[in-house]
Amino acid sequence: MNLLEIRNIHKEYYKGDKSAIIVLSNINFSVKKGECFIIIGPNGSGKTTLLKLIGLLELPTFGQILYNNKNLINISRKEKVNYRRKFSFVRQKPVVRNTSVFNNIAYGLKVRGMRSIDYQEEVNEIIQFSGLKGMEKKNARSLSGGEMQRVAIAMNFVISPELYLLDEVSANLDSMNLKLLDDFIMRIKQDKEKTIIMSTHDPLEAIKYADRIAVLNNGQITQIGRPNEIFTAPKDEFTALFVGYENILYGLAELDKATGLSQIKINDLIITAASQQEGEVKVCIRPESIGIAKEPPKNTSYRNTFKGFIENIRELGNICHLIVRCQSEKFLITITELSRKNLKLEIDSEVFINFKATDVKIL
Amino acid sequence: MNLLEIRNIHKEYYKGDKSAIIVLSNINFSVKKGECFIIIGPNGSGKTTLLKLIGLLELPTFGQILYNNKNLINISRKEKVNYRRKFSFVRQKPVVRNTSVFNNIAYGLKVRGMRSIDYQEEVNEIIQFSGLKGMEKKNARSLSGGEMQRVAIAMNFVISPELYLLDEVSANLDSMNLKLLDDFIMRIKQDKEKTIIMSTHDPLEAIKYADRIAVLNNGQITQIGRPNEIFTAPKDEFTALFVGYENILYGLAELDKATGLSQIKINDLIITAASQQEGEVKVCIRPESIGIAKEPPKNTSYRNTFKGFIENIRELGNICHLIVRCQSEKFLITITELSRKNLKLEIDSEVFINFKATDVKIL
Amino acid sequence: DYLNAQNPEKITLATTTSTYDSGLLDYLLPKFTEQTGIQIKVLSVGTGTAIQYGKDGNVDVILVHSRSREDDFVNASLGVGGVPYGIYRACVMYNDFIIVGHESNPANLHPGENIITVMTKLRDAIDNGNMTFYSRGDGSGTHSKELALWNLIGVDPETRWKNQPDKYSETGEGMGTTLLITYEDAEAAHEGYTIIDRGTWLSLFEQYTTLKILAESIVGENYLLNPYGVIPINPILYPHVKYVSVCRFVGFLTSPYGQDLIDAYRKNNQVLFHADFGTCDHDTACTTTADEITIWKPYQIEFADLTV
Amino acid sequence: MPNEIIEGILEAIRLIFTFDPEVWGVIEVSFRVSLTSTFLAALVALPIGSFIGLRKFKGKNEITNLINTFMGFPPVVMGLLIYLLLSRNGPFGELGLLYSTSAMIIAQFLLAIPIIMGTAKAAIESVDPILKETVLSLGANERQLWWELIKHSKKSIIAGFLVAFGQAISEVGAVIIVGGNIRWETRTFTTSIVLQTRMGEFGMAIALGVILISITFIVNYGLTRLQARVD
Amino acid sequence: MPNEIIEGILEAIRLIFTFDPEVWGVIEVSFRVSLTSTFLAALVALPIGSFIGLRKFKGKNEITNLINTFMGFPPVVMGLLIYLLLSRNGPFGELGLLYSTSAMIIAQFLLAIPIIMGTAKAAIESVDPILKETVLSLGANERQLWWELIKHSKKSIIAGFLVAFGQAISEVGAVIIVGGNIRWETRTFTTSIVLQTRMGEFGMAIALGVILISITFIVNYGLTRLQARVD
Ligand SMILES: Nc1ncnc2c1ncn2[C@@H]1O[C@H](COP(=O)(O)OP(=O)(O)OP(=O)(O)O)[C@@H](O)[C@H]1O
Ligand SMILES: Nc1ncnc2c1ncn2[C@@H]1O[C@H](COP(=O)(O)OP(=O)(O)OP(=O)(O)O)[C@@H](O)[C@H]1O
Ligand SMILES: [Mg+2]
Ligand SMILES: [Mg+2]
Repeated sequence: MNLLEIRNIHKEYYKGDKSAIIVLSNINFSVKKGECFIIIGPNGSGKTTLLKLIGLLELPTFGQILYNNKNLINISRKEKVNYRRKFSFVRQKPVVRNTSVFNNIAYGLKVRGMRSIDYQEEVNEIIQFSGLKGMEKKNARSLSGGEMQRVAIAMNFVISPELYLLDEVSANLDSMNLKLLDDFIMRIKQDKEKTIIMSTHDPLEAIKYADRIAVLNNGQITQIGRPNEIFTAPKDEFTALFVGYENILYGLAELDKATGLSQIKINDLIITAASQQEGEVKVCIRPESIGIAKEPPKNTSYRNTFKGFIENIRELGNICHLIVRCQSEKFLITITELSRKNLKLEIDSEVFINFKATDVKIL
Repeated sequence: MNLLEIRNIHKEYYKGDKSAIIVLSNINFSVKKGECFIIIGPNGSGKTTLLKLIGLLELPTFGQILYNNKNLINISRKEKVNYRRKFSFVRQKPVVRNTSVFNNIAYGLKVRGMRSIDYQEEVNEIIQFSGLKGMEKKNARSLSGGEMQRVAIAMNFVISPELYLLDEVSANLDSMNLKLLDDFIMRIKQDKEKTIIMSTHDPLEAIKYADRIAVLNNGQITQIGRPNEIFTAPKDEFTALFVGYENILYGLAELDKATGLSQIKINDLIITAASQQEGEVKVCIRPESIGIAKEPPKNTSYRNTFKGFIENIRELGNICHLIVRCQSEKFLITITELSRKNLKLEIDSEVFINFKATDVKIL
Repeated sequence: DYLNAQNPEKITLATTTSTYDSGLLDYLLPKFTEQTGIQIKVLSVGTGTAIQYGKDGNVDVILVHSRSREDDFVNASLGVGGVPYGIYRACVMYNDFIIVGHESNPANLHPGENIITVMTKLRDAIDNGNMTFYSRGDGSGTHSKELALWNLIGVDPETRWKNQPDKYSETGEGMGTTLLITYEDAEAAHEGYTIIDRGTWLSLFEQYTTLKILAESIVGENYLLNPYGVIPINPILYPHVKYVSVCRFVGFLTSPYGQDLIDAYRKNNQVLFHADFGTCDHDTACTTTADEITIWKPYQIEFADLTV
Repeated sequence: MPNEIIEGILEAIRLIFTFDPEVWGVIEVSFRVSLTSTFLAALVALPIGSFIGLRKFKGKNEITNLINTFMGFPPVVMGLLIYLLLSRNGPFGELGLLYSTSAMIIAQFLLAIPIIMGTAKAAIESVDPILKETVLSLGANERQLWWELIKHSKKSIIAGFLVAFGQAISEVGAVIIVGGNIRWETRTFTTSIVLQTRMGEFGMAIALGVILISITFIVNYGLTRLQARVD
Repeated sequence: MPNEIIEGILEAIRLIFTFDPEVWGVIEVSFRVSLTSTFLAALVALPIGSFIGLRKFKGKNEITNLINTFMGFPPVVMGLLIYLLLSRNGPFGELGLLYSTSAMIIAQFLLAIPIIMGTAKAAIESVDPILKETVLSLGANERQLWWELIKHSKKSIIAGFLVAFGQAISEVGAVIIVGGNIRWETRTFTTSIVLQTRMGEFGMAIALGVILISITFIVNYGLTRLQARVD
């Protein structure tokens, strides 16, 4: 069943001279419970606006937003508050209230009527978890950009809403804090009762978390689909250019205790990866780092070597894209035109593809 | 000669209970005219604070800031304004004035006493250049996060200051706008009269632009040096973990018209890259994507194959780092322990390293 | 807080500023309270307001000086549905009006001149632009008196000097302020005149060194006299009025004791008011003297043993 | 004539330190009336004014305009209206409130309302809309949002309160009509000053003014300290 | 007795539409005096108040306190002080300004200053410090920064201006002492109302109040429109 359904949403803003700017038009999609739905799109495409509409912070010019089949447009103020309390909204540029970090984080619980003694523990836990320990008493306004972003995240995560609306949450975070955010998001994703709608302009982030991706451009959705559909088969040139290209495979990882490497079973293929992970995984291999040889390589560090056939060739100036089928899976590979000529690669040529275990990213 | 000299800067903030938080301590460095100096460090390390001090927006608790040998601490308000006018400061979370995009961008020129007719053209040009055409008349407050970031950049670049202070400017920007920012920064870097001090928590951005990098951690500078010094020889574990590892090489690129590929001469080595670039370049090859073989590969798509010797091996669990010397250059390569054992790699083993032209990043 | 002993009865008196500001009431009332235990709250306002307050039933008794309006106040046909606002009036005291001006005396007034001469000289000096006359212009007893004096020589200042404040200036203020304005006299180079009741003059004149009395009542002329009357509010109209207490107060004022107190009151060593209950012979319109004595006699008895 | 000013200041000191009962009574009445009325007005006007600032609705401009107009409501007229209502033959005559501090409180209460309302509204409106959105998205209901914004703009709101209090304590037109300037009962600083001025006692008037200002200073000092504390 | 109120409203309409010259004169004096004094006060107080809000310096708390206190400066006392200064034997007696609209403007000007100053200060202080930094880093000097912040907080500043104007137009204690309520010259709405009240002409007093409020409404309406335009 769909948790959220967006039907024919339009949003216009009015300039000083009363002329309209169409920010969103004809937006239709639905999100299932437990899904992680990611909206990607360039700057100004309308991501923030769309999230604000869902978060009931603005009204659409027209269209419907259904949550559990109830239309949220035109409900009373009181009902709106009730729905907002099922959601959380982490802003792109978070602002914090002029009070301590602790009080900021506790605020969501406080407004829900929880008493101080009841939320004390919970809030302290999330402070610990977000690495904000020791800053609880600091005024949140005096924090650094990244710290404030963490407070904003903690603030919204502590209320454990049904639906998380996350607007480019990773901006301002350094690599360690990205890891933290990752932990947070992964925690939520595991809980099948929780739903995430997230915006980003970073295609890699989208691949990493998305169950489904919607591509927003210029206020319109140009494509919706699973990450591999979008990244390996972009429908139009804009999407292709914007998302870049990635090989995305879904498989089951098993840890090989002896070597400390993961073996990922993807239909008929088994890929070796240097990360230590188990269970269902999403695997990403960059098209630039897959090598092609006419003969099976010997005595090399390439843990992954598969035989395949060239299914398709796309020429793009000095480089070209090859689609190579290795048993059940297709790989996109970028090589230089020069290599292609030297190797005399044509459609249906038999080739060996090589990539290193360290170059396999498990998301 | 040093344009800017930071001497023994300390900065403390006071909490509500009057206890001090030391945000920066014992900061010493100097920046030459024309240099691009980058401060990297995790969230909360003090980057923004340091830039604010240089931008004369806050006062250090003690220490000196010398600009052209003049100490900027304790100068009169009027002189401060004069110095601030030589600087620009793009904030991490930009705010804009409550007026049109055009007026926001023109503001810096206006306060410097330029008349409207004189700056009209200049401002329009930068609006064009920053892709803000058509939005000039919009209130800047109504822009999307990325658009606002662009306005903030344009706002500061139009005044063409001597010293650019850029605080995590790339946050919020999508790939296309990153390209735009890149154009901007490259333009400035070409002008040897202009100096940049920039903060980032993204190590790749630092490699890309930096002439020199300072690593800030916990309010202290732990290392200052050229990007390759820092990325290939981090002084402490913190820096190593934070920056990750990269192969950074400096060379001279030549475009091969026939193949459309660049040939980059790095001392005795010639590397082929898929990008079309000429002149002095910085080249970056990810340690994960360099393959190792015992024999020279034949009939493969690897455009770059060099013979070398293993100089050093560092074991790190299931993966290990190899330092391979190929003539004048050293390469850092990550492979799995398994590969190393299979290939029987030891110090001084002769190996062939392979990487694709598409995998060579020219920065 | 001497008044708040054992929750005594309180009555409210509305009076004109001249009786209050001169200090007379602060002198008289404690003596009344001492004798009867009745406290009096004083509202010191203009005659117009005092009368209005009485009509609205917001006070229990009024002490004012505007005879014609006082007569209207006790006139049944001008009351509410044939019921007058006040039933009985009593003459209490009087003082007189004087005309004061700067020493330069551009109107050239001389002592002993009769009122017609004085007013005519003033009129001519005003017309010639030699002086400014300051009128209170506030419908007060003093103002009515002034208009009546102009009327004696057939002048209506309202039309004659309309919108000419440099000639005829209406201050719209109380007596003290009008005197002050006359003294400051910004309009004409310190050549202002005004009419004032002697009580106010005597309590203020020391400060106004350049002002002096240029005309006053001469023997045989009643025009400048200023009688004060007291009227209890009609309890039929306003049942909350503490009529008995009020009557005791009127009895006090009109009793020989009260009358002696008034005559004995001095400010700056000057007599301010002259008691005239039962001897009100200076105004031919005062036809009530005999009635007053019959009505108030009984209430005066309780003060009979007292002496100043 | 400024020797009257010096005289007044000396007299002020004398009056305060000899604990002149009449002066202390006047102080008591003035502050009781002004503080009570301003606090009561704040109780009513702060919620309403900030609520108007919070919401968008039809006719908001007109209401804003009305509030602004009533900020300049002449106290004498207010005094008169209250007089007419409380007068014995008026609709609330039975209550017998005229010429009491209650009547004065009512008049000043009504005068303070538009001032506190207008400044609260303007203060709430100048809060960053992003803060508003953030608080809403954290699940605040309207009342909680409202409280947040109040806290956020307390500086301007306190400024409005101080203006209203200042206006009340220094107002004379209304209190003299409905209070009647009755000695020992409804006499305030201002009505007392008016009386002294009328009687030509400028020195005494100035003395009362000096005392009033000094006490106001102390009250404000307390409020400012409080403001700094809550910051 | 609220029939006096109805009577007053009818009388107000009659007076306005018969173009009663005296009433028009009163309107003219009232607005000339109040607008002039408030504008002049704004000219002085806005720069100073906002400047105090802008900078941090020693003794700022004390100054804040002083401003707050002077917000409640009793107009009667102000009137008295101005009277003493302008009176014949006062230091500025030679100027002959007493009982003129100039004297009234001076008194109201001084009364309006702390109000405008205090609200401007509070408004500037509640601007987001990040905006301040941004403007500074773009090279604004102090004057330019100041102007930016003024523009930013114009809502609250205009609210302060309206409070001051409202206070001025409805004030009576000071203008009556220094202006003297002289017919055809210095008589304003409020002094006129006081006079009518004293004469017991409550209907007329109410009529004048109604006219004053109506005109104030129109003036505010204009200002609000202006404010919307500059927004
Ligand atoms: N006004 C202030 N009062 C108190 N502490 C402050 C203040 N400003 C900054 N700090 C603290 O100083 C430290 C450094 O902050 P700064 O903003 O310089 O970090 P940063 O390196 O820019 O981090 P980020 O990458 O998150 O932007 C942080 O811990 C922050 O909480
Ligand atoms: N209040 C507003 N008034 C007018 N235009 C607006 C308003 N809010 C947003 N816009 C415009 O709507 C468009 C979409 O804005 P939005 O913030 O949704 O973009 P975004 O996809 O989130 O971009 P970014 O990646 O830069 O954050 C932008 O062009 C923006 O200028
Ligand atoms: Mg956005
Ligand atoms: Mg920062």
